[in-house]
Amino acid sequence: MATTKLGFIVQRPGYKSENPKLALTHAIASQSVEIYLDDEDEVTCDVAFIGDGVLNCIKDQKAVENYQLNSTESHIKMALLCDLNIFVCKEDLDKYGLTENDIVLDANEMGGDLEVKVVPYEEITKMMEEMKHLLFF
Amino acid sequence: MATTKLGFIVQRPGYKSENPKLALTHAIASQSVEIYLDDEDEVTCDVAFIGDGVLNCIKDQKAVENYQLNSTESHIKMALLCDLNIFVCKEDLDKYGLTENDIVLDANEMGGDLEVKVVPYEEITKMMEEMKHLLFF
Amino acid sequence: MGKLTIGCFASLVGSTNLDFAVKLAGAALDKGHKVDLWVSGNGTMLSLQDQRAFKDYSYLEKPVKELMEKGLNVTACEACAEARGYHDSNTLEGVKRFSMDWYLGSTFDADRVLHIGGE
Amino acid sequence: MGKLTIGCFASLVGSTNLDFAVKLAGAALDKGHKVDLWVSGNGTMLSLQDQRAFKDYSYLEKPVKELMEKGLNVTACEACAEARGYHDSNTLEGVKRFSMDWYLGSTFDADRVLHIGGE
Amino acid sequence: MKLAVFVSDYRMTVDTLERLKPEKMGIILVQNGVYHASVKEKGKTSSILDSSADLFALKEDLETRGIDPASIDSKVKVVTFGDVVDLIFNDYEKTAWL
Amino acid sequence: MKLAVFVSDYRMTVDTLERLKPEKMGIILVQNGVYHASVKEKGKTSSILDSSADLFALKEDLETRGIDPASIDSKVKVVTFGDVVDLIFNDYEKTAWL
Repeated sequence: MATTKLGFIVQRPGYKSENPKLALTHAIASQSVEIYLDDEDEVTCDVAFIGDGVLNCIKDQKAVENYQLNSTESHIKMALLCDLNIFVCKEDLDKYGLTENDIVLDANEMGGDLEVKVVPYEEITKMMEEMKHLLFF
Repeated sequence: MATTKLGFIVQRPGYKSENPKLALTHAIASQSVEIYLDDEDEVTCDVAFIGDGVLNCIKDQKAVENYQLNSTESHIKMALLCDLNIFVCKEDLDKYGLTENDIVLDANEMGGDLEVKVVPYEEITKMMEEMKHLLFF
Repeated sequence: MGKLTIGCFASLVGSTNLDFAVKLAGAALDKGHKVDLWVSGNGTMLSLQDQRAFKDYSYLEKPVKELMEKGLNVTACEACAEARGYHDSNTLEGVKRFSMDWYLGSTFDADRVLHIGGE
Repeated sequence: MGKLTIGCFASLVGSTNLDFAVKLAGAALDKGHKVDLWVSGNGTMLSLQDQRAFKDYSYLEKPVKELMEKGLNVTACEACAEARGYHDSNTLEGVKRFSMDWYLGSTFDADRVLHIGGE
Repeated sequence: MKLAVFVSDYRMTVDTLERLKPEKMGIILVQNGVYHASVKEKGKTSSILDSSADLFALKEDLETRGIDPASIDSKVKVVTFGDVVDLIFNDYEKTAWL
Repeated sequence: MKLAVFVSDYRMTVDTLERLKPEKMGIILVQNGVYHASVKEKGKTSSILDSSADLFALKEDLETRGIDPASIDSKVKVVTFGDVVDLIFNDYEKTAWL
């Protein structure tokens, strides 16, 4: 039994390119990766939003209403439902004057338990050290 | 008889996106636009390189050798052969320490007469004022 | 009422460049303007038929068809399309394919041109 | 000898992102490494068959075919492809299509992963 | 010249905007450009808001990003796609998408 | 961690590079990132060249842009695609494409 840990780092705002959304959909795909692996092997994904990437986390995104497109917000909630670790850099939120009130924090209304972790950048550095591979978006 | 003047402004370096190249190929297409117009009507295109866009003009681009792709340099020469006005912002060349020695200046070897015009930004502003429509790349 | 020519070059499905162009075209048609839409570069992906609708991706085939019924004129750059493997046989019905000079021709009598380049 | 998994997401024909991925894959194969190439987002345009070769556009169909003969494993994101109108029936021969979990599966035993995201 | 400039990015990679000096200018913030109307960095608003141009931001693109149109900087007028069409045709002669 | 960072743009829209503090870092300049190795603005070289990381630039991408590999800053080593493969496998453990 082995585990390969992947760290997804989202450093840009959403909607300009698909990448922030694809970061989340790919991370969520870790839920079904076992079809390609031996029994008990697994791939886990942690996701961190840093820099302008934290703008992806602002809540109440009306992307379906305006562009008939699932919002990045909904993908973050889906990732929480799948029990993925979602980190948001505290220094970057501070830089923008954003608080936990302004961002997606949980998927409670969908029955999720896990919450977004607002952490100092140092913790995200630590996460990056622990991962086997890094994927920057 | 009427003329519509278009100003193409290239403000980014090439190869990352197709846009600087497409600016030139679209401008060159003014040579055959008459099939869509009445007799003696025409569309003319001036092209200006400003900001980081001047990096497109550096000569000896080996894009065919390395990527089997026509270079932006070859498109600039083609535009000169078609007698298009090509402006390059002098202040921006100066900023990069580039001189007329470093950039594509003419298409003499292909039989072209026209030369690239290295001009102060003010002249490019004047060109923009004179055009009916502007297309920024 | 005037004529608006929109050119859309940069195009990322999932970005909103093509979405923006299509929505602006719709708003202009609603106000009685004539609209030409030229797609070049990666923008030509708008012209491929039979795109599947997922909520995770921009799905413009339907709105474009509806706008073409209202008079929207859509033309794709033929070379840009061919280079990507988009041929006459798999082009969305109603979308035309011409050389780049078509775009310039469209600007000739356009009152306004919005060229969406960028990156 | 190791295994390299390359993921290419941003992809502009005429940019050099996909070109870069393909050339790096070739260099790694030449050195005896195993290479998986995952294309997602607009990168899936690599998977469409019958792209026409022009000197003005990146033409990767030929080099990709040659590298697949040397063992390159190319898989396109199925949903990203379908959303763009790229279906099983018009996929370049030899290119596989799977869900996103394939990419993660490929990283499991990869010695190195190069994820080309960007914009 | 009367110029409507579209700004679609938050981090701009070109310096064209500050070099354009038309007689009349409108800046229309769209896509990720709308962050200029709402986001402060270290308490400071975007330098675009210091421009003497008329400023607009697209309602649909604000909402898509979770930004309440009522909350943005008072210098910026919220507009719809229909308003953008009117701006282009009635208030300006040329456009620039940077 | 030993990290190979790929820089593919000249105007970077992210501040990640300066925040990465791995034990060992290599910066591989590719695509428009190669301008960092050659272009000076107002006489000043790119701040990337001040980094303590090992610096590399891809030969093919220099040449494509008309830059003579022999002319670039002496801090930067010119590499081929094959060299990049070796760097990834032999000198670093993880990669980051910014």
